[in-house]
Amino acid sequence: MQTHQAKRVAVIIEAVMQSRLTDAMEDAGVTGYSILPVLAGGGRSGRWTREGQVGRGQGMVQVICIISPDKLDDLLNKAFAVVESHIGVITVSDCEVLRAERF
Amino acid sequence: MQTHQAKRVAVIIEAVMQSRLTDAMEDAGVTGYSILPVLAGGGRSGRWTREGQVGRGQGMVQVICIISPDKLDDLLNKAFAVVESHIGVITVSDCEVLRAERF
Amino acid sequence: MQTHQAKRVAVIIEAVMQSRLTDAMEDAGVTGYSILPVLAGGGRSGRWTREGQVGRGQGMVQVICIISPDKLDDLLNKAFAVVESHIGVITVSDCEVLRAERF
Amino acid sequence: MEGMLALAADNLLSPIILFFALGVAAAFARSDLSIPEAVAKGMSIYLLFAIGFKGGASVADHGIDATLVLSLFAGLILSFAIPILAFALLRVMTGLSVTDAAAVAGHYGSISIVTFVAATSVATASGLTTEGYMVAVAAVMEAPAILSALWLIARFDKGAAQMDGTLIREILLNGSIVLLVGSFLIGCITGAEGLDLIAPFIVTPFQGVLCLFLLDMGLVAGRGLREARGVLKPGLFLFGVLMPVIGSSLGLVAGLLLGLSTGGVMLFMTLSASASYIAVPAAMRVALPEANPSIYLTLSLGVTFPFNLTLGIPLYLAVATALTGG
Amino acid sequence: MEGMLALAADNLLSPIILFFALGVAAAFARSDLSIPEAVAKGMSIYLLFAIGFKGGASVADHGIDATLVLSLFAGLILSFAIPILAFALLRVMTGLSVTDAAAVAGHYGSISIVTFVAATSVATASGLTTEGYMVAVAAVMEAPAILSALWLIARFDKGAAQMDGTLIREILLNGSIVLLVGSFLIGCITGAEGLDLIAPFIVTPFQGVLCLFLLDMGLVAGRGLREARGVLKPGLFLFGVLMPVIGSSLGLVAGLLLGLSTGGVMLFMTLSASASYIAVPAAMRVALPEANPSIYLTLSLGVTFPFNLTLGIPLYLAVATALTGG
Amino acid sequence: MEGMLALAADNLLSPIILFFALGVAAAFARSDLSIPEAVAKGMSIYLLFAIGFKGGASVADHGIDATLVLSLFAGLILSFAIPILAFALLRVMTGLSVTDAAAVAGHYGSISIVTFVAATSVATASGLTTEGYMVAVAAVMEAPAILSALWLIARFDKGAAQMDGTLIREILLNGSIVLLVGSFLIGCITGAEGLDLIAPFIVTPFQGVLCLFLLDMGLVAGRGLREARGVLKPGLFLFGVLMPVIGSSLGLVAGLLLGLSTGGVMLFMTLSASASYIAVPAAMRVALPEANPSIYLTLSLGVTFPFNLTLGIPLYLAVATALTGG
Ligand SMILES: Nc1ncnc2c1ncn2[C@@H]1O[C@H](COP(=O)(O)O)[C@@H](O)[C@H]1O
Ligand SMILES: Nc1ncnc2c1ncn2[C@@H]1O[C@H](COP(=O)(O)O)[C@@H](O)[C@H]1O
Ligand SMILES: Nc1ncnc2c1ncn2[C@@H]1O[C@H](COP(=O)(O)O)[C@@H](O)[C@H]1O
Ligand code: NA
Ligand code: NA
Ligand code: NA
Repeated sequence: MQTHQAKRVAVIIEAVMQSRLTDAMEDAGVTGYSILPVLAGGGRSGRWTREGQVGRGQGMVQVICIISPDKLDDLLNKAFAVVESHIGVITVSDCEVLRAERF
Repeated sequence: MQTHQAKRVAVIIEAVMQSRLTDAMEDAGVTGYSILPVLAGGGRSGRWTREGQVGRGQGMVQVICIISPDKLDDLLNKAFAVVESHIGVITVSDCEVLRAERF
Repeated sequence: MQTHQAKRVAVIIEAVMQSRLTDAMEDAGVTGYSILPVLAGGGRSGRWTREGQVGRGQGMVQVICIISPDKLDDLLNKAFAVVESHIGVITVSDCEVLRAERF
Repeated sequence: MEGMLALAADNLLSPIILFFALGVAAAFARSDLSIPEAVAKGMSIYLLFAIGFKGGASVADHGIDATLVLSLFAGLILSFAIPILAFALLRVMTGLSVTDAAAVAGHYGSISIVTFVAATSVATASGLTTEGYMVAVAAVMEAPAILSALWLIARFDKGAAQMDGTLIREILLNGSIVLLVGSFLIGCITGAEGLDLIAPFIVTPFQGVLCLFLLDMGLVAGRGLREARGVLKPGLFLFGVLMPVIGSSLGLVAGLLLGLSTGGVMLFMTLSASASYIAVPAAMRVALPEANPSIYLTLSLGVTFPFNLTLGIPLYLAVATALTGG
Repeated sequence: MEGMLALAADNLLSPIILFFALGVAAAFARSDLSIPEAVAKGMSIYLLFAIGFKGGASVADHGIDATLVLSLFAGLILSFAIPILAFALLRVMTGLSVTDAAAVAGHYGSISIVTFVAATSVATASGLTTEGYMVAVAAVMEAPAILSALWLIARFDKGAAQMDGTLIREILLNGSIVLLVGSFLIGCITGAEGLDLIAPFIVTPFQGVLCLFLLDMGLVAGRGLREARGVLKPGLFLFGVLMPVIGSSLGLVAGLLLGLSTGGVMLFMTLSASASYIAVPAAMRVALPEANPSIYLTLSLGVTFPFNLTLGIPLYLAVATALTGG
Repeated sequence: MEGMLALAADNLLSPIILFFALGVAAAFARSDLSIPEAVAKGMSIYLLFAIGFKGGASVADHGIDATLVLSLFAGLILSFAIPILAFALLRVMTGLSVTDAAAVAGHYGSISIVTFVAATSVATASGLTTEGYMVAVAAVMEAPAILSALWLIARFDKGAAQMDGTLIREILLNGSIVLLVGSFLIGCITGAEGLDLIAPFIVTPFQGVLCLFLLDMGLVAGRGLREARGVLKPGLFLFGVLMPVIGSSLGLVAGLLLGLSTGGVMLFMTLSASASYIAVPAAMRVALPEANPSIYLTLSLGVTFPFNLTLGIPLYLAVATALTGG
């Protein structure tokens, strides 16, 4: 089946920063993004879990964005500006997509 | 450690289409799949979130399937037949797996 | 934007084994990991879903870990020791990260 | 008339409506107030469980009669018929495509269970008793409208709809239908005794849960309206308030012909006037993916639901009272 | 005997059983009716919280006596012993491997808290009072059976089980044990006063929540049975209905020796007859990954639980009544 | 004094405190007992909904007066002022950086709604009536403290804080503020009539839900304390128990000047003494990412909350009673 090169950007970011990140992404002209829940995690700032949590202060989400390679740099710059001073992880990997016209 | 080439197919699809997609995948002879929740997202048809939603009409899930490369094309064809007329994203990326005999 | 090579290890493992796996990962000196929920799935041992489930006996989670390539082998060995006798899937894929110093 | 205005007035100040308004306001102000999906689903399960069981228990109380069967049948007919009327209206009143019009039409033939519950509360508050089996009528009216919508597509836009056996099963065995009918039957079987057993769970706290649920609906409706600003053209909006009135008049005729009580007539009007926002949208996404969901969701949840809740229900009550001389 | 049939009959028509049946039916019909995981967990937390607290409060009421301690001890013994009996039975009655047999056996030594709750409701409905500390006995019986199962493995299939300190801690500090025991102790401490304070939450709505919870259990059990069609061989099925009867007779002996009330004896029989489907399966996945979960889940949730709910409990009640002359 | 000790004693044995202790114990023992996030959120929504509505209904009952407005104003001032005091204290008592000190300070100017609820229960249990509008005061005190904290940063550590319009909106339209104020207003509008309607949901089961919610808070607090062992230096710990006492004295002065009832004074003391662990931490993560969350979370949820719950509230009650001669 005919597929096309694309980039998969996955950002694990604090839940409180989610809307700021997605706004930045829309700035960068992404055609879409999806937000996945993260239940728990561990890192240099210790372990955490969402179990029994009421507040939004603790916890991360994963924002996934599939984009065409030419938009990558702009997206990374805009996304990084949001994440920079916060904890979180930005990864980029190659992938192939169907229906390239959508990205 | 000894690893083997495989393909990681990730389909972000409407929740209402989930069972149809997994049926199609089993048709294509995949040995397994996993379904991850998607909390919210944005795209050409606007933003959405599952927060406070009762109905299944709105919202997506992510179906992940690790398969051996030789099964990829058949899977893509069968999966695409389901997604074709619907919103959603199909991505394929390379990965390595342990216990190759399972895929 | 300046990015660096890294590995993305994704382990789909039974929920009951989660803490054992993350302990093993910390043994292997990972700097962090994130745990994502899995709603449902299917495999050689049949289909399952978390819907309406009270017990932890059935169901999987996905543990994601971004590490620098040099730590990969140690991690895989330690992780595999946990997963070996259990159902589950370990995949490794290439990715690029910002802020390499964190991994 | 005056009585009706008074009724409308203090209906507007009832807790459930004020909590719905609070939700809409919070959504417009982009507050992060939100109710977890699992809790919202839990509340809707509670509501279906409670009204189903109570309806069944009251049937066990008053016994089954011919009117019950005829009412179910009338509900079936209305659910099939209303979409066709709605479709025609949409084609003349709005610029909607055949697909969008059919999708919207399907929602109006089906029902909104919360609107039904709200109407029941108003009826009870006005000292009216209602036929317990109206719950079963509600269940019966959920699905047929979807089939009508798909038929409209097949008729006017060859082969656009994607229909298969699985879909039919999904439509007929939809979770809310199964729970509503199941609880109704269990209520019938266990009767007053069963009701006494669980009344402290399904009767006394009911109104409070309903308030929280309407807060959630307000949040969802408000968010939808904010997202879909562009969609809501005057013609569509007009349809959203006109259609329930037309629907209710069909329900009125049915109720009168069946010789239902004042409360029963009012509930029949409400069912016919209300539009689905749970079962039908899901079915439409499967069968009519090209139809624009923000149109039917905004209309049914953002326009028709609040209209029925605030003005519709008192209107239907007033009319039913007048015409049944109740 | 007749009385017992009558009892069994209207037990079969009790709301909780009908809702369980509704769930099973919905699952078989592949309806999309489902209760969110978080809501299901919330309900089970509520049930443990409520029965633990009520049990403790009633102990505070009646005071602690030697029988309490002896009952706990008896529960401990039974939980250790029953798996060995079950294992032997499985090896002769079924073709299960040592691993599968041991895994299944562990479930039958442990208990199902919902079965216990259902039995308590039946007892209360029949005007029996029960010893409040039976809740503590239930808690005590949860874990030991798991250790027996692992011992069986070590004994008959060298080194197959994966046992470590962490696992022991997980088994003994299992969430449901901690909540049940904790609520029980708090009930003991705060007594009648504490109970008055929260009775409107844990007493009056209890039966209603139980109905919803059984609906959920029916959905899960039905789904499991559908998935595991192949697994349920006649021999296994027979074991699933025979083992509870055998277990209950051991509970009967213990209850009589302890000189418990009729209700107490019946509850002891129920505990010994019931099989775990929450704590034990989780432990087995960790310790015996090769054991096939669909065997023990189907047996305990799909066969033994419904058997106890429908026929077992009335039987245990009848026997206990007869033999205690209560 | 004696009376106070007695009060403190049976306060310590109240179900809510025992369930909090159970949660902490379970977390320390690393039991897997946990309450799903959705259920925990659902309970906190329930609590805000219930106390907001009850407060409003009682205002509708007693009418609005000048004291109400003055109390809101006093709350505003205290919420702005307390962080500055706390900041100074932290700088002298502990080695915290400006950023960490400001972040912690913000928490103490804001409030903990559960502490407020617990104090209300104690007041009611001691036969005191409290001004219904104290709920509104609680709402007013939530946000200003955050602005103070950010001002402290701007003042002492130029430009460290990341402040923008979005953040201000998020702070002021925080979900819990909107729900609390909204329910309060709806309570005011619908008054006694509305309260009668939903009392079986928000009044009678309230204490039971509160127990479960405190179990959850105990689990979260215990987990936090376990994770943050290192963080809790003696100086910090001392601050965590000293600051509420200081805060309460400011609340005392305000309450006396306002001429509130004994119960009202006690609640004002409690509000000033309590520290936020929901709204403020979230705001701090956005505005002060460099501040170490385990410091302010451990202090507010792990030290000050339990202190207020166990010793603080009885103390505030005793002092309020003595000084109002109530
Ligand atoms: N290497 C990693 N792989 C996956 N998730 C990570 C990684 N590092 C950090 N995270 C996530 O980001 C959170 C904060 O990380 P940290 O700033 O290192 O404490 C962690 O709790 C994890 O949820
Ligand atoms: N490029 C993308 N990356 C990740 N998720 C996407 C992307 N495009 C669409 N989605 C998801 O698919 C949904 C529908 O997309 P659309 O059809 O563009 O409205 C969105 O709401 C997202 O959840
Ligand atoms: N190829 C696969 N891709 C994604 N998830 C899988 C795959 N194989 C197994 N899984 C997950 O692991 C679980 C157990 O797999 P199995 O041992 O094959 O029954 C399945 O139910 C899925 O959730
Ligand atoms: Na209708
Ligand atoms: Na047993
Ligand atoms: Na304060």
